[in-house]
Amino acid sequence: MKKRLIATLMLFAMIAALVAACAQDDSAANGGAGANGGDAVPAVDDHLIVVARGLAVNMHPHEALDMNSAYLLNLVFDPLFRLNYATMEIEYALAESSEMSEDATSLNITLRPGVTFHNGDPVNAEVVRDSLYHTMNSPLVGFLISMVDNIEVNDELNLTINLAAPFAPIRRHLTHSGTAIIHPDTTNDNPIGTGAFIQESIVLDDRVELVANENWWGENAGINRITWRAMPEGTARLIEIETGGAHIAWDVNPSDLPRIEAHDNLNVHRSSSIETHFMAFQCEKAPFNDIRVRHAIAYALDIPLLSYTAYEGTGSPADSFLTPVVVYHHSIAPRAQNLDRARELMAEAGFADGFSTTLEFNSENQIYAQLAVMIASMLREINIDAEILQFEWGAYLDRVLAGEHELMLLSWNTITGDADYGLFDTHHSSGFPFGGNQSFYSNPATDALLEEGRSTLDSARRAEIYRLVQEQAFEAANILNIHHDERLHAAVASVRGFGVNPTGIIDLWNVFFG
Amino acid sequence: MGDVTVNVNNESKKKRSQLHDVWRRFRKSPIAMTGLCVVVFMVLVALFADVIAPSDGRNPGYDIHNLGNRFQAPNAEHIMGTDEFGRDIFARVVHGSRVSLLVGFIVVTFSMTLGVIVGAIAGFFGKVAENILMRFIDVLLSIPPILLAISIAAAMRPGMMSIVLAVGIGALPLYARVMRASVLTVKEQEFIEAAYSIGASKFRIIRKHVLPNCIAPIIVQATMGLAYAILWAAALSFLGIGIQPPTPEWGAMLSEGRMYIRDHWHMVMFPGMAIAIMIFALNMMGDGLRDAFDPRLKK
Amino acid sequence: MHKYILRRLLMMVPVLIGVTFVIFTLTYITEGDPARMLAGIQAPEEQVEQLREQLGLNDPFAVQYFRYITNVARLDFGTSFATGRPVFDEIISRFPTTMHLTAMSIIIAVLIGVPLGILSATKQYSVFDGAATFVGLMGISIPNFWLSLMLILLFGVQLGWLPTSGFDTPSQWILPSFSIGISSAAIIMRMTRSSMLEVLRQDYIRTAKAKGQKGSVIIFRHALKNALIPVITIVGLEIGVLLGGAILTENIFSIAGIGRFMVDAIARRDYPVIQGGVLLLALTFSLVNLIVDVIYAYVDPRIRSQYK
Amino acid sequence: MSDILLKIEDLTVHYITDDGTVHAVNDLNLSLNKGETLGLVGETGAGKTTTALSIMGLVPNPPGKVINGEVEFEGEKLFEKSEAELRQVRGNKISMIFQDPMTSLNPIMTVRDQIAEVVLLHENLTAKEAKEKADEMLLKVGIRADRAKEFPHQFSGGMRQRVVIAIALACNPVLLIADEPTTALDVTIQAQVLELMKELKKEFNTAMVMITHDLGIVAEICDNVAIMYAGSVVEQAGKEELFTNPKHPYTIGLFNSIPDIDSDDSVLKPIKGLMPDPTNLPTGCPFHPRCDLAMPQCSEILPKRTEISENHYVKCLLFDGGG
Repeated sequence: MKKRLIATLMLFAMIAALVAACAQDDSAANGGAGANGGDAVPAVDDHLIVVARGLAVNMHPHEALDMNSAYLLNLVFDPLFRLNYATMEIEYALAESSEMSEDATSLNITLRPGVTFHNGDPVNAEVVRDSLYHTMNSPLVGFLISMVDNIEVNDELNLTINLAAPFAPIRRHLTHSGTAIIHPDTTNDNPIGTGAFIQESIVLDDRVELVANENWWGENAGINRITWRAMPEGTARLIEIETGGAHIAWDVNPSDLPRIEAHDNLNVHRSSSIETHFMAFQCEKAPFNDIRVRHAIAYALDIPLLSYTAYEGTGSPADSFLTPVVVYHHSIAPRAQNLDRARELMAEAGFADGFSTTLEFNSENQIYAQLAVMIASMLREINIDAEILQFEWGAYLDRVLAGEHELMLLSWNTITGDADYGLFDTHHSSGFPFGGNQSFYSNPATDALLEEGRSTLDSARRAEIYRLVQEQAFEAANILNIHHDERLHAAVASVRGFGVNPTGIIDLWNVFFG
Repeated sequence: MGDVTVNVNNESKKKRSQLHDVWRRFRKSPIAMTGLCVVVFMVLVALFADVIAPSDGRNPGYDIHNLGNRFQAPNAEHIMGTDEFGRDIFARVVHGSRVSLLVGFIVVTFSMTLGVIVGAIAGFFGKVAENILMRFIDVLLSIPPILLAISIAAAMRPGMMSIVLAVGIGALPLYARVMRASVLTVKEQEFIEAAYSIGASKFRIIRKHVLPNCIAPIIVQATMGLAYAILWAAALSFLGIGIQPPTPEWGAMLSEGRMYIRDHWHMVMFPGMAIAIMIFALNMMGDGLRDAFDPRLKK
Repeated sequence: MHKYILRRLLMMVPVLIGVTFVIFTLTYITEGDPARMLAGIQAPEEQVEQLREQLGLNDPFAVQYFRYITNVARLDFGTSFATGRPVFDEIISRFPTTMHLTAMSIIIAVLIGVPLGILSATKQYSVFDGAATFVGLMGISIPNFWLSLMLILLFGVQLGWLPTSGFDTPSQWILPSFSIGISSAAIIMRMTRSSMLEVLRQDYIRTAKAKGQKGSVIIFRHALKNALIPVITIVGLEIGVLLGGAILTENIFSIAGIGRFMVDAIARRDYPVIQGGVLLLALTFSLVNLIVDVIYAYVDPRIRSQYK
Repeated sequence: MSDILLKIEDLTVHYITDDGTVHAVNDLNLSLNKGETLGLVGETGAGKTTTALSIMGLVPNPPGKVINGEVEFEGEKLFEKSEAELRQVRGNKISMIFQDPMTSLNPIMTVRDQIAEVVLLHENLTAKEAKEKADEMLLKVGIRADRAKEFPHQFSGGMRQRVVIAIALACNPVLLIADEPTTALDVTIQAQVLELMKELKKEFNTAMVMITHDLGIVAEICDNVAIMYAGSVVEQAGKEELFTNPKHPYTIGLFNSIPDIDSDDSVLKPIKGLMPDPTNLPTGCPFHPRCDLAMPQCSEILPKRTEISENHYVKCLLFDGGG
């Protein structure tokens, strides 16, 4: 009898606890689960809710290099130039006009008049100069404009950037958020830019609230407020817009595409990307210093199959180190899988019985784990035993820069959209051990072409140069290009004007509800 | 994982027949016997993994790709379905038992050996040694084990060794504490005094009298510790810092399947169940062992 | 008692110094150069070197460690490599979320574990007891990261009842709290049961019966209070376990707490954050243990008298 | 109205365990008059404590089970009472002192509260009055009132047993069952506690069942004696009668195994063999394997209780002639 009493009491306590937990749930602002099936969250007062991988690591544009930061910095800060999301051509941002000297050693810039920072301070040539110097002195982003020698202020709105050596794609480098113009008082906690949105508040690791900048020089299509929430899991982000917790899911998993497409109220927004995933050989190490081994491995891999399987049919098999949207991209079809040819080459190189090696990548990239498993399986066909090793990014960088790797997976973002940024650091012999040439590739002919390419303004000549470089790289097979990425975002149907930049950036001021 | 009942009642007096008694009591508990049977079954599966899921000549049994056959739901041919490469999940779960058990055994051996030594020294010699050692154990205990494990794993080349150290160091305090507590209890008992009185040396006393009398709680702890080790190894692999692919590890399989959880639930269901069943069985066995060693609790 | 608490607080100092030493050593020997990670793969070496100098990474181990310890002694935990914010601010702003999650979980664990444990002990050998024992064992055997996934799959995806990420609103509390609270509930239940059984066998329970006392009063007044003493220890230990468990859970449920931050910090080699975070968690853990011991003494007069 | 306070008839109690059925008490018969003290004597495992618990209705169930028999107290059959009615008896009319004072007190309640608890249960008093009564009882057992707020661990074993006695006597019971109350105490303390019990028994005019294995204690405070062996009373008589004229071979054996200072005979004559395993009692008279006078039929026939002289009962085939 007493036991029943106890049991009743306990049950009551548990129910009470649960009820307490569920009470006043509905008063909550966001995140409540809506009905299953995904009624879109209504747009209240043009308030856009975005779920993305994360928040900016640092809201000081000169102290961050990660993509999460780049997305948000693009909304709060303006650089001098921007890339058009559709054409990848250069557009003017804070600069109103510009002129490059014929020898490609100096750039005259005229600033857009009447622009003010979020706190009302005016933007003038002096502020821009100081901001660019600040970039140059930043250990993080300084490399972007390390070719700048000095900057002269001509008058209130005019300045001249003098380069130490001819550098044709300088304007493209000035599109990077690392070169965005800052107010001198800018800090991580208090970002003062000129951008379309103003950071209102932040809950670390959780959300940022942005409000539209009424005095922005550009055109805001109709977003008053943005809530940018961090949600590291792709699946979770998708569930969030399905259940009505947000309007845009920034980056969704390729495997979720069919689900989004089948959903009445959700749209997929796809765009080409500037990112290429590749496998590199450590070409200074035996046996990969033998071109026959590299070719054998190239023939052993089925690149289209790798690309298709790992990326679920999104993007495309890589036909160059540069993606098709990058200027001066030149398409060369990958070698078709040919195991007989591969075994022949292995035998010629003296490895008929194969060898053991390692295949390394950064553990944070789950898709690389899939690529690696498939590559290892394909290599077994020519008796190569590749041990898969995943490293955390930090450890991985250490190994790769020290040249301790043998086979490695990595990707490259040609963030300026110009072949120079894509090919120079990765294929010039000055690019190793530090600088991006992780295959330790060295070819004097390529070096000469790359040097000529960045100092030439003539685009026909540049196209020729970069075609040759891409052909030489294909022949050397120091890098096996696997996949050109595709940007995948999902949004509820009422979100219009959604244009994705190949760099991954979305200019959210173009978005409106319709 | 947390509940460790230290118990060294009068184990000392009658030893031989006691093992028999323990087994008799153990055998009587249906829960303990179920646990033992499942564990034995898992060990057999691990031993005969290559027979159950054989290699195709070039590829090991757990890594036979069939890209035309991806994401199959469980069916007659693939009773647990297939994964993103069309590999048979059953084969991977079977081979995974080998990895989990191996990791578990090495971790337990490693942390038990160290823990027993630390605990014995602390318990038996007391004073300065105890203070230093137990403060060190306190230090380890006050760092969340998962953070400790991640930090250790980050410091090393990934693989078996890093898992063993990462999990093993986290588990060390459990053994040290149990050992110290038992040594302290045993030390107080009269037969130790008797041994001193007939002039036995300290090390002889530790070896001949103290250690044998601490075996029961350590065995129980080791059984539970095996479960602990397998769980943590899986957790680390789940975070992507454990055993490297394509070697099948249950935690890693979970982590891979996580991306496809909405459409292909079988990819997370079966490896997860394998972990749960394995740990469940070990815990049942551990419970049974504890009750068998300490009948007082049962009666 | 005050003296005892003071002594315990003092004893924490060497332990915490030990913690900083262990973590400092680990981060020091870990591969991965924070400066290089911040600067990226293509940054020239001179630039990275400049960054290293700026972050103080070029000093010898002893110098770095000593500098860290003296700064901590002045309550200066340094600034994050990645965000440039003071580590103290970074951690304190995320700590309440983690504590909230931990508190919710432990409340759930106690609310489920203790009553079930008592019931199961008072009905020893009944079907209920058997079932509770079985379920309890299962509770401690299911990996909570798997349980999380399954709960998400069931309640978030299939049924659509509960949100699967975040931790702002009560409905968001449920899944994460349960998924880590369940195993603690099972452990607490097992402990309560065995402790209760032990107490119910005690002679003083027979004395109470011989007085003519009612069964329910005996269970609550005589047995429960005695039985809960070891349960308090387990609850204290479980708070530590849950704090650790929150690290995985925060990652799975996208909760902006200290656990997720720490995992990111380890991945980024943000040394000051790693050290500060571990230090804070260790401090919390030690304080919880101290509180448990104080409660212990409060409940058990035998122990109280030892502390005088 | 008869003087009989307690009468136990044919009581049989078994413990049913995994290892077999323990025949703890078998066909036990016993009676006790008001105000009288009965010594219940036997070796460890003879079933004395189980008998006491049966009277209290506190045989742990499971595994214990009363198979057969009757306990009559003040003319009422206890086994027919409900649990609630039994609670009215326990601690009130019948109370019990347990063997080990170190464990019979709740470690986390003050001794005052533990005494007050029983007072509150059975007497119509306020909490305050109950506490006063508790202090009064403490004084009676020789503990200063200012220690009432202390906890059991602050007392020595002898003092704790005094507290237990205070609890037992707090409601002025008609019957006090003392289960080896002094076994766990030092010899000097034993004497003090026994003296105290004797005094209080006189003061409260309580009947008492003194369970012991110590014939010395019996000689000191008992009026009647019952000798138990393997779960049943083999001989019951007045103290004088039993000490001078023991009949049952087991009783005789017990007396022979006590050293006698007056005798020159330095060799003790212990009873040969051991108590039988209660899960597996011998057939017939359970004592026959150890009995010097065993006859062939002893292993077959269970002897009946026989009154061989007034108030002297024996359970042995040697005296079972008239049966």
